[in-house]
Amino acid sequence: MSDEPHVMSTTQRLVYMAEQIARNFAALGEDRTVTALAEHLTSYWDPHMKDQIVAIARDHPDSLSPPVAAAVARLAQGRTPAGPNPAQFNAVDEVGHCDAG
Amino acid sequence: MTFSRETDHGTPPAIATGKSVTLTIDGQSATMPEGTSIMRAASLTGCSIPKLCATDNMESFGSCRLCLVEVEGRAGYPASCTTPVADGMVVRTQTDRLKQLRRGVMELYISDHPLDCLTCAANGDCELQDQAGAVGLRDVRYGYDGATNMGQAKDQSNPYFDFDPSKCIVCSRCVRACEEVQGTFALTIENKGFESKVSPSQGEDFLGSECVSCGACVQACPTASLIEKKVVEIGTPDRAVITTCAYCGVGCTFRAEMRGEELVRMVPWKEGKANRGHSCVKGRFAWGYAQHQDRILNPMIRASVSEPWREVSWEEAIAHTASEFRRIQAKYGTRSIGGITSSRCTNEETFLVQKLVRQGFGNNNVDTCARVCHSPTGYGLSKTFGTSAGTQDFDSVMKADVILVIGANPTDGHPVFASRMKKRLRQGAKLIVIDPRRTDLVQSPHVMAEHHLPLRPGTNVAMLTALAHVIVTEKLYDEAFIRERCDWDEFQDWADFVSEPARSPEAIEPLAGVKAEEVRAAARLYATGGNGAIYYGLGVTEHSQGSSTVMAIANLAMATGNVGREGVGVNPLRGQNNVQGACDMGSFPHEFSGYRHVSDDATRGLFEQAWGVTLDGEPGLRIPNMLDAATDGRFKGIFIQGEDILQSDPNTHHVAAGLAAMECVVVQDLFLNETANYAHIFLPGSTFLEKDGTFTNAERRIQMVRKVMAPLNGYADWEIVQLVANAMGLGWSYDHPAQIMDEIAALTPTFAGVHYDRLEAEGSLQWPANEAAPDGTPTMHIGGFVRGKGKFVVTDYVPTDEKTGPRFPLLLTTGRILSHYNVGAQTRRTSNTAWHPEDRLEIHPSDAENRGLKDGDWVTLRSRAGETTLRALITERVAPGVVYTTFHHPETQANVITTDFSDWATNCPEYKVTAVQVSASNGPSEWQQDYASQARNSRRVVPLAAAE
Amino acid sequence: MTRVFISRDMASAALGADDVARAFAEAGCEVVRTGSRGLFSIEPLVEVETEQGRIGFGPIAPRDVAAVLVGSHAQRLGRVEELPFFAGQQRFTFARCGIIDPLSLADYAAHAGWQGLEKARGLSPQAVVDAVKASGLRGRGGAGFPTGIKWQTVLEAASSTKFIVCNADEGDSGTFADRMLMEGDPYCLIEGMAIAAHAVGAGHGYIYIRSEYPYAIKTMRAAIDASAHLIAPFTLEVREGAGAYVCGEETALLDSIEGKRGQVRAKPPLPALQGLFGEPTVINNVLSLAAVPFILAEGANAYAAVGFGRSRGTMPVQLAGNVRHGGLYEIGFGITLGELVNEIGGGTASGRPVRAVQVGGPLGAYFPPSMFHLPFDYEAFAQAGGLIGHAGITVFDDSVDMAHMARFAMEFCAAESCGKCTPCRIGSTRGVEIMDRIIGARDAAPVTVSEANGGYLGKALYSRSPDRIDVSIEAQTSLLRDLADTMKYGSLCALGGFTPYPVLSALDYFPEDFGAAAPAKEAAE
Amino acid sequence: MEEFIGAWLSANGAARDRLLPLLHAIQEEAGYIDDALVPVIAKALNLSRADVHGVITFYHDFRRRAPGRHVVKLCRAESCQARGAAALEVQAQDRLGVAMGETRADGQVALEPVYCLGLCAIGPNALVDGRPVARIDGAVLEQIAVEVAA
Repeated sequence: MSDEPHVMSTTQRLVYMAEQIARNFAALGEDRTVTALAEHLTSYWDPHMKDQIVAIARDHPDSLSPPVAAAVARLAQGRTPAGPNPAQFNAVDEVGHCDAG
Repeated sequence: MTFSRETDHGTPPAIATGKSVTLTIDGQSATMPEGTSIMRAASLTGCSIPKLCATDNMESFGSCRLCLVEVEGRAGYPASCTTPVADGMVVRTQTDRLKQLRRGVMELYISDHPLDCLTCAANGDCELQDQAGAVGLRDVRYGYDGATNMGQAKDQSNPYFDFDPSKCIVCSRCVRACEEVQGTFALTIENKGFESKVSPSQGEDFLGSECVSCGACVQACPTASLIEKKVVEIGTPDRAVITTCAYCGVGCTFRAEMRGEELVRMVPWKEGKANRGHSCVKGRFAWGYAQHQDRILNPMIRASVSEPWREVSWEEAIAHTASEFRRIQAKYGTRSIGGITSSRCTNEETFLVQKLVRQGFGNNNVDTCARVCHSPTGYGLSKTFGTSAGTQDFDSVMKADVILVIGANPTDGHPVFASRMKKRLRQGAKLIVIDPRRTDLVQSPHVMAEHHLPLRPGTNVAMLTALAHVIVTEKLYDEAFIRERCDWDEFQDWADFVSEPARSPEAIEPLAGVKAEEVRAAARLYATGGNGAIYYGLGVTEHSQGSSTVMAIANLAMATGNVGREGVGVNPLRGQNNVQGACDMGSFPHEFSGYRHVSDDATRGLFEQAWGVTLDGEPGLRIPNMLDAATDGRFKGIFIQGEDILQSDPNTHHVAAGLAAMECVVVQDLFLNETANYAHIFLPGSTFLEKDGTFTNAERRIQMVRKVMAPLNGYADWEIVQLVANAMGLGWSYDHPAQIMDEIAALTPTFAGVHYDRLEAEGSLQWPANEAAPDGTPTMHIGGFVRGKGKFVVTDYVPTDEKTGPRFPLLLTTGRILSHYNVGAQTRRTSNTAWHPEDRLEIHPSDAENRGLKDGDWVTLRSRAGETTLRALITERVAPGVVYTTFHHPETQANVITTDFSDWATNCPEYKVTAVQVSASNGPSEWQQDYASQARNSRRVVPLAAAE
Repeated sequence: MTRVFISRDMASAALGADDVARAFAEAGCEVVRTGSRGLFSIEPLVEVETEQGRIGFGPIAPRDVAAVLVGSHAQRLGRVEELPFFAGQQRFTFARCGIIDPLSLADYAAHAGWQGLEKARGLSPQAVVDAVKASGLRGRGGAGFPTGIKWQTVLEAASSTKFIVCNADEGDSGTFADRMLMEGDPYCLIEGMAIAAHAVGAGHGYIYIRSEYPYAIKTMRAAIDASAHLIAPFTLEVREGAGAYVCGEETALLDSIEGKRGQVRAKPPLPALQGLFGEPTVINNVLSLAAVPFILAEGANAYAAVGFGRSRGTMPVQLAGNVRHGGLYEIGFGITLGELVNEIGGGTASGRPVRAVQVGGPLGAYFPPSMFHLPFDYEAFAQAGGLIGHAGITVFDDSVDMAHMARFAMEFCAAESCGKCTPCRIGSTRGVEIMDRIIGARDAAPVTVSEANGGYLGKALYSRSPDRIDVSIEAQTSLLRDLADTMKYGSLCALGGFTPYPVLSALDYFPEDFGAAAPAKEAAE
Repeated sequence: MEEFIGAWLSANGAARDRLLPLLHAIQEEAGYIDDALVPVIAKALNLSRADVHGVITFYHDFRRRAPGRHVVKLCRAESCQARGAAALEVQAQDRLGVAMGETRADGQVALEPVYCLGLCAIGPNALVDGRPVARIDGAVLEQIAVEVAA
């Protein structure tokens, strides 16, 4: 790590976070690391973050270590890109909906 | 409730032996536990024996000689406070002879006491006055021409209370309170005989003495010798309301003593189960912020942060808030806004904020300040034990034999609990302290740690694993416990892991900087010294391996069988008054109240049914991720209740950039805090004195907060959240927080039995309180772990990426000080600044010398994240290579320095490890200057009248 | 070479014994420094070893060396033990004092030393305690509590740590027996403590000696060092007091050893159960512990055979003050006060009539000669409104002003009060003030600050101008009695509780000194 | 003095019950116990400053200021009074030019009360710079006065 001030981009941070989690699971051995990491990302990451890490894995596969890449691959199975969910938003009653306007 | 003094039985309850004795007191038969004093027995029987030196939160002393009684068959007149009851004893407490003796003693007292009762501040609330009446003293035949101790100068140095030695009766209650209750030993009696005088430290004034201003002496004083300045100013109270302190996670119960609508004083309540009648300088005295002129009482809005604030009506402010959030969501999507709940607000308020986010915002973007303190506790204890909370009640410490304190400084951070811990240590329990700093617990009057392991910041996991290495390799573990309570295979995996030579104390000695032999000795003591209790704080959690450290602690406790009974356990010392509650209430983006994951369909279904909406099954954003998303343009609005993330969260530049990128920042707070500099809407908050609700302390104890005065801002915080919710169309209709608690109980299995009527009746409840545990749960995991089998988790030491190097050779760690609380928003607005007017950088003499620094010099503190300036305090409390500061003052901007490295599992910031350089300086940094000017600019307010 | 024996006792030294010893040494004699025989009118005493035994000469000055050595000196006393003052004594405890070199282990052993300890070590702890019980030994510090019962309590207390504490804070004026024993026969005390340690299972002991006794401190320390191997594994150390009379009270003494202000503790808990550092503790006076080796060596019966009523054994009585033959006189209980003062003590040193004697130190009662029939016995003295205390008898001639002595009793209490309990803390000062009013009225001159109190205490005592209270002798005397009642029954310890003894006894027996015919003995209970 | 305290403690141990012995040692070394040493003592014995201050002020022996070059401790107790100590006290104050309980302005001599030296049959008694003197009358007082004038 250099001594320069570091400001991470969101992408860098997500990669950093995933790698950091993986390093903390590393003592479990690679298989269990992949499982644990995938579970962790599923449980604690917001959908957009998940989408982002999946996109990173797709676009920049070299930026992820093998266990992280494997875990993200597992995460990617069965995920559809998330976005605004108007139906859910509109589930709030009319007054709220009007207010938002 | 009307004003009446708390009943004082004179002496504490006897130490339980299970035996009881029957005696006769004034003709009445009474059966009492063996060891009870005659005085207490009489009081419990309804006979009131005069007394002055006795009070039931201290050991009997026997000095005032007013409580003499007659015991059949015994010569003389034994003091009832020091004489235990005996079977068949016949006691008379009211005879002519006793009256004569008591009058004789009282006559002596009054011969050396001013006769200015009518103008005395304690008139009507003075035990000496009461007792003089009770013994029927009518005349002082000694006259008043003799020697006296009157006419001595008053000591008014303490900002909160006065000491008038002229009114002192030398009962030593203050001295004993300082010793027995507080454990500071700041007071003594100077000289002897007639010249005996209460003396703070070496006969100096209170402020300059060792006194920590806990108020125990003032509470103990039976005259006006030690009296609160507020009583002098306002008069004696005429009513009292029981409520819970809003400072740290100890959760002290207080009597808020009022005169009319004015708060006269806060007196710790003896029945309070968390504090047992004790207090600290914050809860006892530092409540003046509630009336501080800086409080914002009108809502304000502005279009941009460069504009001055415009005061508006509540209606306008609420409508604007709702419309902004809806506008942003319509434009940027459902997940573009979120909220932050406050650990300082009540359970009910916190519950409402997360409900607002989940039900109203339609996402899970809710987080809480626990993110930056105890989120690793939640994660770690949940994984290992199955519950995101400490295992014990505070009383448990009195049964501990070995106390292991890791990364906590309770005498500053949790002073009331520290006093109990110190009491236990004085009774002979052994202490191990793992901390880079030489905290007061390591050595202070009458306390001496058996082992202090001054490890290098960032090596907690290595250290705890080394302790485990000793316990496993020396076979000090509790095999029966592990086989019965834990998963044996997991234990074996863990045991194999910790047994590797690389994890031995010898192997980590160069890394942690602690002598291996000391580590081994500490491990042996913890494993074999009887009941072992672990207490930890933010020095555990605020690391890149915070969660691992918590799990490593849990591993140690399980391996040694120190879980599931009194006197043992794993106990996080929670930072804020309601950080436990805020977490319990579903403030985290991945879970509902009661720690149930949002992806769990059954739980979600329960809430969906109750709230009439479909809920998001995906976790939301954590605070740092919200800020990232904001910087990326995907997160545009936030509702922040009672938290100052700009000052308290790490890497201020990152926080500021995130906030600046948002379109609507709503801050609800008492004051225009630092975060409000980036806000568009300000909703004035209410203090804990102005609302009803509950707080949950570090021992999972749910306690009542009661409104003692009307909110100056017009609404309690829960009402404000409800207004916002309803403006967003949620149709809430809570009339009282009790209804919110009913909803919490209905939706949260661990809270199923928690209702206001029970809290009123029982004072408090410790969750889980439900059908399985109708009276609550003081000690958890009795008989079995909540998750089933206790889980050993392998915790590998992964060094932080924040590393020292040539440019940043020192490690900065941060903490707090007794007189201040967190970012200081409250305490800085009280006279507590008398003790700590500024943050100082503690630096070891050798590091200071290398840099040519003298004590008090201004220094620049620089990290990779930023720089700030503050003054140096040269001390051997910190080891060479380590510097330390507090973060109570916004001027210091300590978090400009801290980086955004964080815990791998929870993103709890790594506040405790920052590589820094320190150099001489002549003034504030550029950032500090820019910031000060921007803050000034941002705090301009156009008042309501002018705005109209 | 001629062997001479000269006392190294502090009293002898105060009278010039060191110079005398030097002179004999310079004259080529082998000088053996002993303890004091205990008769101060013959000090400095020089005993010359001859074929006829040790021939005493005294008092002797350095210039007398030659005359003594040729045996022609006018103060030739013959064999000291044959002097009437010594011949009538029953020296159980002080048998060796004045005879042996206090620090010579050989001397001690040669004079039956360590026999008691040897016997005790052959017995079970319970058997030792039983022997002490059977001897009838009662606490020689003043309270007269049976020593064996105290030991029994400590023996039965369940703790792995127990202490033996010797109370050598002998602060009572008129007493010096503890000092003499520690300076003259320190191993006797050490042996007694070692026996106590064996009896109750204690590992460590303290001897708390007042700082006013520098000689005793030095001697005891040297003796402990020299005998450590003989009492091991039991260990001992000396703690030096610091000028607080109240530390003679056992609980204050314990606090003082613990490094605290010497304030009195409330009892219970008894020190026997929760004493030093909260552990079971035997705390006994020097004379109690020093009596034990005799009891073990000679048998309980030998000790119990002497005495009177429930007061068994001997008491080293100390004759002090204005007395012709002042010194230490060890005798079985039962001897009368009059015999002690007039026959043994020889009346006053001034030659004037005896007017009063104070028995038992500053907290003891003053008795007139009309009470000289009292037998020396705990119960008899208690019944007469007094106490034996540490068996010091201070003799006053007819020049004494008993009102002044009553005032002094209050003043002493005020100076030494620990300040804990109110009757003593405030009462003693008020007592001085009352006495000043009485004396002032008696002398028919108003009391002024300068006149009544030039001294250091006076400054504290008068800070405000007189007020309207009844200052007549009658009113003040009645107030004095009420105050004495409050102090006696209200005080936490004997300092405040017993100060009324000298005050009321002075008032009752010598009313004429209090200005008026005070009502005869009515409030004294 | 701090070095002295450190050395004393390493030789004698640093438990609380060493407080009185330590105070005696300091006073013997320095003549008195300076208030400035209290924090050092307190820290060394793990006590509060208040604890130490309370102990120092309780005991008559401990001085907080430098004593006179000579100290005469004159017994005021009953046995000495029975032998004329009260009159001697007045004489001594006169002859030494200092009130009881005080140190003479020139610092040459302090006259302190003591209650019993255990020399009760040969009074009035005193300790003159620690040396016992008995049967003090006018002549002996004069010798003492000359001695402490030196």
